[in-house]
Amino acid sequence: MLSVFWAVLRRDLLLAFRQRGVLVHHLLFFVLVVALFPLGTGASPSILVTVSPALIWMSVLLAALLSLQRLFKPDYEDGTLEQYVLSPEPLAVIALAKVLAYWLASGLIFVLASPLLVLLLGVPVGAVPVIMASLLLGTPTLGLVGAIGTALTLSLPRAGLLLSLLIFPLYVPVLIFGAGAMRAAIEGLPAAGALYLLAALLMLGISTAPFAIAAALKISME
Amino acid sequence: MVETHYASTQFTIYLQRNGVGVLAKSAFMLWLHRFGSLPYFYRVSRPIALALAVPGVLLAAYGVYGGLVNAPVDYQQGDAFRILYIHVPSAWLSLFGYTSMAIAGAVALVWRLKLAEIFVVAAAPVGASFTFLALVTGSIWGKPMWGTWWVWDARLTSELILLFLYLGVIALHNAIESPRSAARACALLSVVGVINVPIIHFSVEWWNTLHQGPTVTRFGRPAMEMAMLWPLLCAALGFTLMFGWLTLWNMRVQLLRRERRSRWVKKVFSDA
Amino acid sequence: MHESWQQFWAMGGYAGYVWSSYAIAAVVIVGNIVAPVIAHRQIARRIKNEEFDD
Amino acid sequence: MKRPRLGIRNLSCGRGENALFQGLDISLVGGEAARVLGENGAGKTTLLRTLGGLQAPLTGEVVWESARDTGAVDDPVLLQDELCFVGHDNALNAALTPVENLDVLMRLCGRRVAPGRIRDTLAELGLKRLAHRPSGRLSAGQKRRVSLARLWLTDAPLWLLDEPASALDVDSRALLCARIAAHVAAGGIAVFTTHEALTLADVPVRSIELLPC
Repeated sequence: MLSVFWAVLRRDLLLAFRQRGVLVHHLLFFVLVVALFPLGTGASPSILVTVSPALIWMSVLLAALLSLQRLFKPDYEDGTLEQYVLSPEPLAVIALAKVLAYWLASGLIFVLASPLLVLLLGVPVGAVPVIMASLLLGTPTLGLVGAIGTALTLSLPRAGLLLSLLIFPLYVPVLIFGAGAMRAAIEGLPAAGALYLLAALLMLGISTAPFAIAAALKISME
Repeated sequence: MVETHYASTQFTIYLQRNGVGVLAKSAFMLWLHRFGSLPYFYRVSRPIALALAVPGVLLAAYGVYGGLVNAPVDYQQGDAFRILYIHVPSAWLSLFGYTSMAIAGAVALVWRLKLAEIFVVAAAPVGASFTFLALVTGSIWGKPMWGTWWVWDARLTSELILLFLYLGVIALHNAIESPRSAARACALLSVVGVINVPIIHFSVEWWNTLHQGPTVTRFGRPAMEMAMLWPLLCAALGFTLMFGWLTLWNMRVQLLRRERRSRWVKKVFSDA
Repeated sequence: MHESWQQFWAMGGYAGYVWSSYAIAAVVIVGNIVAPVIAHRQIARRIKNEEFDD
Repeated sequence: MKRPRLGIRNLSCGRGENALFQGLDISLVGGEAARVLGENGAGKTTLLRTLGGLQAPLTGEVVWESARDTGAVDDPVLLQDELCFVGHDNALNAALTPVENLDVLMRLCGRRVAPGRIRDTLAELGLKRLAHRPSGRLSAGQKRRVSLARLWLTDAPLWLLDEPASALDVDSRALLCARIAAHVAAGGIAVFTTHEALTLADVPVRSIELLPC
């Protein structure tokens, strides 16, 4: 079971490395959304700091939506997904490996890029660790929940808008606690509560989402 | 590792594997199996729908009449509280409908029961329209009470997200071409959604206490008078029965759509 | 408890809110009743006309 | 040694609600191959997918009796552990090399194969110089050969092959026939669909005819 997990994880990381141009696009998307925002609101520092939690988390959500569409699509198109389903190992384990690889290749980059962006928005340096922690705990949950949606819409040629309708309502708790932690940190309030709740969501996601993803993949394969 | 592929596609296999030790469970399965017979369902669903419709409409009408006419004026809200006689039953139905969809969805996924799949698909538009009704009446009630059409109050926000969950199920069903995959996908989505409903509600409440300074409702919640409460309960029960009635009719349509090429459907319509 | 019909329709000054709510509710419920009946008739007709026989 | 058996009982399959074929009954034992016959759209691919467990049948059941399993005979359980499924699509990622692709595919079936052996097999199939090129740059026939290389690497007794000979040249087709024949002669089962003529020397080839309903 573990060997299949590692094999799929290694394969997807290798693929991400070979196609690293795509990762740069995701990062650029994230940076661009954040960078264009002040042009719309005006550069008043107080406004930017106030809206920065919403801004950062909404751009993470949008970036996740765009990148998740390709999570299973190539495997579905070239027949590899059939082999996943036919594997004697549980499909949920394979799904978890794929989501982990996806997160390491895209979510983690957002976490690492976030300090630069929030400092651009004028957020105090002291808040940066909490912001990174909230993204670190929140983005994997986005990947797990989003993978269910993308697995359900796998057989559709253009699923982008539908996917957003399916998964954005499910993203509400992560958005609330993630942006809540960030706001608390900016205002100098304790953010531990929100971070604990994010961690709890992540645990719930890891323990249940892979089974839902596996069931969704099987439905899409039929 | 061994995986059972065709788990319980056939009732006989289920019995063979589990033997008589689970007779009670089997009796339940037998009932499910009989009720799961599609021609049987199509035949009996019509009188059942009628049996739900008559008391449902009567109860709802009695409740609404009681609320509009008999209930005394609320000393704080004036006559505006009479909106609640449709708002509260609608809000109750929005939750009841989604939960019932999720239960049917779980049954559909585990036992591959076609009727349960159809229920999920059939209940979604009914539930969505009552959720919409709850939101609209809530905001109409809110205008005179709060002075604004919309507040980001925890309950209203949760209700809005619940509407999105419903719309997601409907959109997914419309998007997938194969009726079988579409119904199964909706079943899974409703199960995933129902796990999230309490989490969403909790998170929205958490957010609300954080950002909403003064409480939004100007009024406390004094114990309701019986003359006010009684019609409300009747209306809620009546709406629930009506939900069953409307969903049954939707199920009949979906069933015909899916089975239109089968022999039994042709037989039903050639005899008639 | 309304003293007269006029008072009943006036709803203590909230007439617009109360009656618009009930009107919308009626529209939604009637729509839910009518839609499946029409859809059922339509599909029954198509089955009778053997439009699904390949 | 006990021989494996693939039992198909009263099977009807379809896409969506519509049955493509129904009432299929056949039992294959180790040492037999079977060719699925039927017109376009008769459900050949659907049958193979159902046998493999990728989709549920509308009615009926598929029973797999393993050679190493002494358990219940009538359990409709297919051991995916003992299956090699070469589908319509090649299951090759365009950005990975044939060696990397095959390595992952074999691990997915729970078999670890040394890279050296994968390279040797590819050389045997005339793909030596392409072993480390991205699969996306291979021709259709070369991709098919890479995908079929699994048949040389696996020890699974049950093979389900969907149009294995599509896009293959004459020489590769002969290699494929020889490999399937050897597998069946050694006590395995192979079920395949094909448009090209595939002659398996010295082994019984049964026909599964799918009649449209």
